[in-house]
Amino acid sequence: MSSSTAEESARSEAAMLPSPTPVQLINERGVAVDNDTETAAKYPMPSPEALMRAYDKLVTGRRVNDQAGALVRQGKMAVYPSSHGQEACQVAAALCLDAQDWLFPTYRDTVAVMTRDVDPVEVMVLLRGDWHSGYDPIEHKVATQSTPLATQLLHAVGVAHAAKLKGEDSVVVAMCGDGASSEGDFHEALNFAAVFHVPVVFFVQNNQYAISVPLSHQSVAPSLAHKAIGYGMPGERVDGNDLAGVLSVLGTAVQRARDGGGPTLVEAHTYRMQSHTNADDATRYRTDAEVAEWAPKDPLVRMKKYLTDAAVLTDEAEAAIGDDAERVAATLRDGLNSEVSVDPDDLFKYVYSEPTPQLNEQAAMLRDELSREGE
Amino acid sequence: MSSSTAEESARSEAAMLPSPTPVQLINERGVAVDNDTETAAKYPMPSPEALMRAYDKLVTGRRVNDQAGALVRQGKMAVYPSSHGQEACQVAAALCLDAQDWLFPTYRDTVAVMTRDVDPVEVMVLLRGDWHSGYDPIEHKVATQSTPLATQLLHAVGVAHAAKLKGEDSVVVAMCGDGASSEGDFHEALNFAAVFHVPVVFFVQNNQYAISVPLSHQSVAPSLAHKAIGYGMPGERVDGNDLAGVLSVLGTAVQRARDGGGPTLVEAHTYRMQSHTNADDATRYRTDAEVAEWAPKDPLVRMKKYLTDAAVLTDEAEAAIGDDAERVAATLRDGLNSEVSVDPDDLFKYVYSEPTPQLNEQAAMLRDELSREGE
Amino acid sequence: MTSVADQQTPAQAAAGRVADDDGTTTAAPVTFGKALTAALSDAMDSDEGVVVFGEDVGPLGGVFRITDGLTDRFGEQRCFDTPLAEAGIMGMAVGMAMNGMRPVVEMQFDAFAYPAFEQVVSHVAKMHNRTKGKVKLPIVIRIPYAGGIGGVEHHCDSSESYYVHTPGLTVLAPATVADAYTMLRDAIDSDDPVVFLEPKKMYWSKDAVDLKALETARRDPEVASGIGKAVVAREGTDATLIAYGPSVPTALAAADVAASEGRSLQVVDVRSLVPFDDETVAAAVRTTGRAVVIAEAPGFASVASEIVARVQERCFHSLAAPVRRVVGFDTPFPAPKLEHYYLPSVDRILDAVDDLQWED
Amino acid sequence: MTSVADQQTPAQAAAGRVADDDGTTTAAPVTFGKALTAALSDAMDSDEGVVVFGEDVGPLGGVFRITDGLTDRFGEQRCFDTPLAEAGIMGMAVGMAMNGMRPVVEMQFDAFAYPAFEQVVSHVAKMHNRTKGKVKLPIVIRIPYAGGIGGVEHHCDSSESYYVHTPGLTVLAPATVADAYTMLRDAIDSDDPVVFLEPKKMYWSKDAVDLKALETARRDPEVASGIGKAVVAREGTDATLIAYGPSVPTALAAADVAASEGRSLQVVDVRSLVPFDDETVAAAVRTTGRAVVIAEAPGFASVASEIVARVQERCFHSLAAPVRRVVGFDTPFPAPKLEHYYLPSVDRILDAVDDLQWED
Ligand SMILES: Cc1ncc(C[n+]2csc(CCOP(=O)(O)OP(=O)(O)O)c2C)c(N)n1
Ligand SMILES: Cc1ncc(C[n+]2csc(CCOP(=O)(O)OP(=O)(O)O)c2C)c(N)n1
Ligand SMILES: [Mg+2]
Ligand SMILES: [Mg+2]
Repeated sequence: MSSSTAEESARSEAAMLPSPTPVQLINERGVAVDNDTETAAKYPMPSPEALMRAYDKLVTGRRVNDQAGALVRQGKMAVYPSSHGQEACQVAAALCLDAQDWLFPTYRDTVAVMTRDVDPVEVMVLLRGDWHSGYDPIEHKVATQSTPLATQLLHAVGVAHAAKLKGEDSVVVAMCGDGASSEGDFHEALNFAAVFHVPVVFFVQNNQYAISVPLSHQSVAPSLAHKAIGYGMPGERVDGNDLAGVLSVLGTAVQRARDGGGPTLVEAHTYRMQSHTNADDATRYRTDAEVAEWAPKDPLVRMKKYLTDAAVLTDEAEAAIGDDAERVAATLRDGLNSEVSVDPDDLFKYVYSEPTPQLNEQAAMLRDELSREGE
Repeated sequence: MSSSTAEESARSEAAMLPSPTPVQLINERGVAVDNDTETAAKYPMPSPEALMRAYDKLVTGRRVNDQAGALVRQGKMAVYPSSHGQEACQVAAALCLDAQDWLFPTYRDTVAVMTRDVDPVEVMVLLRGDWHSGYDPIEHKVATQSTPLATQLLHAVGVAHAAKLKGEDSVVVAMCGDGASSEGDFHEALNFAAVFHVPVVFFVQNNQYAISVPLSHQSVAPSLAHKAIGYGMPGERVDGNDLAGVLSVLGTAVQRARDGGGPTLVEAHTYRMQSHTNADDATRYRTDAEVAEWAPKDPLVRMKKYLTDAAVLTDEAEAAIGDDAERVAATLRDGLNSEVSVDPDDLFKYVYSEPTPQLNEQAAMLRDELSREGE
Repeated sequence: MTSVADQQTPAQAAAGRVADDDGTTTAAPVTFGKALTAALSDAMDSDEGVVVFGEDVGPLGGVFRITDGLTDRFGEQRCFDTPLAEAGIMGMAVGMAMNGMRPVVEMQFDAFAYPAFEQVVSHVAKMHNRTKGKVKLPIVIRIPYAGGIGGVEHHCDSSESYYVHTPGLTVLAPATVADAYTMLRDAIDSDDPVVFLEPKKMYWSKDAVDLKALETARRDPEVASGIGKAVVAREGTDATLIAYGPSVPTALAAADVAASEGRSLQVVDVRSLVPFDDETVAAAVRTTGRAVVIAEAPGFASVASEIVARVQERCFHSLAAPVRRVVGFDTPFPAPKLEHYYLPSVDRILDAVDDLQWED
Repeated sequence: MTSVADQQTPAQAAAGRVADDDGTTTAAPVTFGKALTAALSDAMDSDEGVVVFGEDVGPLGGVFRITDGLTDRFGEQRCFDTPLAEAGIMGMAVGMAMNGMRPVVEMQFDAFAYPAFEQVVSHVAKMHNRTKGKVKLPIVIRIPYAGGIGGVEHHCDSSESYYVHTPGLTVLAPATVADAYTMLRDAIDSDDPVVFLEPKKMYWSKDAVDLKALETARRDPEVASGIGKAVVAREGTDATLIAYGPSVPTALAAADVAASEGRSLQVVDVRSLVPFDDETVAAAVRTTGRAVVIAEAPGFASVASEIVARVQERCFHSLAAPVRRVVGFDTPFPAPKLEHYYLPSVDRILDAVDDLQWED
């Protein structure tokens, strides 16, 4: 082979392989990282305003996780998969989007959904058990929180593909976990996105576990971001507890998609600080020591330190941000403490645009039954 | 990041990425390629004996493809997906294996199955329509030729996994096409193989088409072999029309697997010279000019040239090889010209180890029906 | 019987009109396959949001040529090939529908829709319900199904039972050229996801149908969608044969033979498996008091089981004999040389009719 | 009735023996879940080829803790976690079975088995037939299924109808602690692939069963496998309730209430959906002349449809009324707060029984 072909191929490979280590803009001590010029140019530090706005959401996100946990313990909610420790990813996934963009979240991405200004109580409809989903996905351009793993990535590709065909200027962020990256749908979604060259950013929160299964049993690849080259798209990895880093890396990928540059795979290295859900017992499969190692990497602590040191975050601002968080927590408490009534007729109403004769018969039977029971 | 980590990561990346261009040992003009020492060491030229043995099978393979095509035209066989043009891959896939090893072929890999000494007429049972498969997969360690794309790759991983658990010294070669690499099962198979570190060689015959769909609509990755790094295994690409190259690359991968080195992904660049099957019409989606470009790359022509120039292939040997091929073709003709009778009872016999009462009832009904019809 | 006879399809209505206009039916014979192609083409013409995609549906026109010419006519953006991955096709369809399009996807063969099963069951079927109708998924899933073409394994499954059992899916199984056209148009017009089952052995069957007239007839707001409507395909008084898709011609042939033997068999073409037309089916069976359900799929827990269950629930006191089934054996679909043993045949249907306790 | 009463399960036989030995049943209460764990453990003990794998089945012991302790006891090679991919799990099981092992795989929840559907339908079910028995696939697919635990969407599907309709699969649905043990052992011993359905709401239900005695009883060659055998779970004379899995306790409770109201209801626990025990079921219905089939799955084209169809085919002249169904609505499984409207209840069963035309 000619050396120019070899060089070209090496260059295109390099463009798709992730950085040798996860991108980081602010380190664990809350200090800005002195990145090389190339990295700094590709992943610029967000503006102080952007960071402050994001920090506000970060604090609210943590508060939502805590509040939801409490509501589960009080029996107001059936189950809550907490994103405690992953809030930087949650917040950035929503904030990197414009109004015309779409978000495809999973069951764990409640905070991301709320960060996109979906009503917190509507979000909780699913976890309270009133219905399978509570908000309007079309209005908010936020898909239902997906439970069947990785399936939503294909929906995201479809939305992006339709947007492209219709000439819309929308970008789609599709979220999933490290475990979900093993599913066939992950593969098909990334490949479709690359082949159709559609504006999707795949955002994998690698929180090191799929319920009890550690990453090492999920993949032996150098990183999950190394999967990207196999589809012909760039892959990048970022410190998922560094809000500035995640904002920047996602921002760059979203901009690239918006500019017609096609899809990107972003892997955030983070950690699920709590059990998979309240129904899980993480002590069965990991040590407290391991969890403790991640505590100092907390996304809030480091962001607070950085913003305080930069004199952007004042005591006053911090108080206001705390108030914001408390307001959301209060909304959640109020919403979940008030009883909602469910309507048995709803069982039949939405299966099709119009109920079939069979469903009408079944609805009538149930109504008759309930009327005889005096319900 | 420290420069040593960066170097290490670059080294491990380099070990998993394929060569910048497909490996080739004998070029299109039948001349040995002067590879760099690293490549030459990794992929040595097979011995003249090995090449002669393989060439014999190559000639037979081509003859089988031609004969099968004729039998289809004569109505003796329902359908035949020809591997004309891909015989180097077919032959190498079988010859790289030892007796204790397994082969997982697809519908197109009839020649590979025969090269592993499965009776040609038994192989054709499927395509003649007598039954869904005609040979004993356990006896030959050759799985049934898989129709549902990519599904067999997982079976291959399972066989290898069991072999590893039982301490067997077996390697599994699992075949699929370029199109099949888009299926979710491809992804899951490669990932399982890597995570469980089992002795499988995934062998993708990239013949540029999935029925009518060209590779460019299937993948925009630098190559299919670039998918390997996303699973943490080495990927390699080879000129699939270069029998010596395929033998060598597969041989190296099989040896690596046998030595406990885990799985490898090998992509062979080749071309489907004929329509997908006799039922297909390739002129609807590709030009004659494109096909013509591949004609001079034919695996037989170049191998014959090389072996003749090396004075290994004499006229006498060539004649003997031709006789071998004719013998197989005659076996096929005889086998397919003799009528086989099918037994309606077979419909019910093999659904379970023992027919259920329901199946016995149904079999009795059919027997009764047939006896009344005087069949 | 009028209530049954009144259930006309738009197809029948249109065909009638054509015949009325000039006294005779002058339409040229058209194949089932070409009627489908015309339906796709007309639907793409009438609604920009309709997009067609799948494996080999572009330049090749599909392995059965049903999408023949669509890429030429509407461009690569409206009819295109995808990478080879059925879950991918189905999942992408979900997203495109969420974003306002009306995807019509082709699964190349019945058994090759199985990789998409999770997408179909967990999303396509459930999204409308999950979102209380806020997200509509007007997706049509075209599936060439069933046997009779000597296909190899995995190419002949009758997979309808998997879909009809999944709430949220509309499942259509046309059996005539006219229905191929109108029901595919109905399916594309539906705001609900539709599994559209095409009996592959009938792709080449012909009927004198004026597709233009059908197209015009559909615009008449009086002509309702065929979804949810069975039809009496042949009148008869002694027993009712209930069939759909590839079994309808077999049932009609059996009725022909029976007629020559002095027995009058009614044939109901179910057409719409979900929603099911209980009214037409039950009314038909009540007139004869005897019924045989015919289907190619393995009988166990199938559409045929459901029809038997529904008929006995609704017509119990009209029944002179148990409802019989002539269905596929509970075996995998056999290899080509054995399929004639497997498929419901005229003789097997007549045997079942003979068994309907006429002496009682 | 003797023919019906004779159909004893090995479990009953064993339980009987325990009771006989010391006059009373002294076994400590054991949960359905623990009986399953014991079955896995005993099977792994008795056959080295038995391997257990799936998602979270290793150190965690499965989300329902059914595989609790197996990795500790048998090592990571015998009970292990896989990457998160159900088709992967199923496809790997096929290969391991081809190479001489007996894989027992866990699908974490019903709806999460759908990604493996193609592997199940196109390979697991068909390999034995495809190879004329040369390749056997002794695979057990454990699926926690059905509702009653207030689970969110995708965690409560009753997916049995998909599997029973697929020839080549044995489908078991135990409803008692003793059957949980013996039928899982039967499943693992079977040379055919078995879909083993575990009603998740019953994991914590207890019964005084001596698992050791069951283990011993199984070694008696006289005690046959429970596969293909229904049992009469309660004698009764007025009507027959036919149920399986999670509906069996509901049916028994309904029979209790009916008894207090003076109506004697017989309850048949189907247990083995495929193969189906026509003999026991038909014999039972013939004794009462009335039947109600109970199941949680949506009714359309379901196991319940099949049972209705079979019963009317076999017992037509013994039936005083149409066979009724009390089944899931034809809707997706509802959110937790609505599931009590959906699930077959004692009242709904009694309503159906009232409807069996007692006046006729
Ligand atoms: C198709 C499918 N299989 C299995 C499950 C059950 N399940 C729910 S969450 C989970 C682990 C997911 O891990 P990961 O993708 O890393 O996301 P995380 O929970 O860590 O956010 C599993 C196995 C599921 N929801 N969907
Ligand atoms: C799951 C599945 N989907 C679709 C098909 C139909 N089909 C048969 S061969 C083929 C193309 C396969 O292309 P490739 O993998 O490149 O193999 P090749 O035929 O070129 O050898 C398709 C789409 C199938 N067999 N299985
Ligand atoms: Mg995770
Ligand atoms: Mg190909």
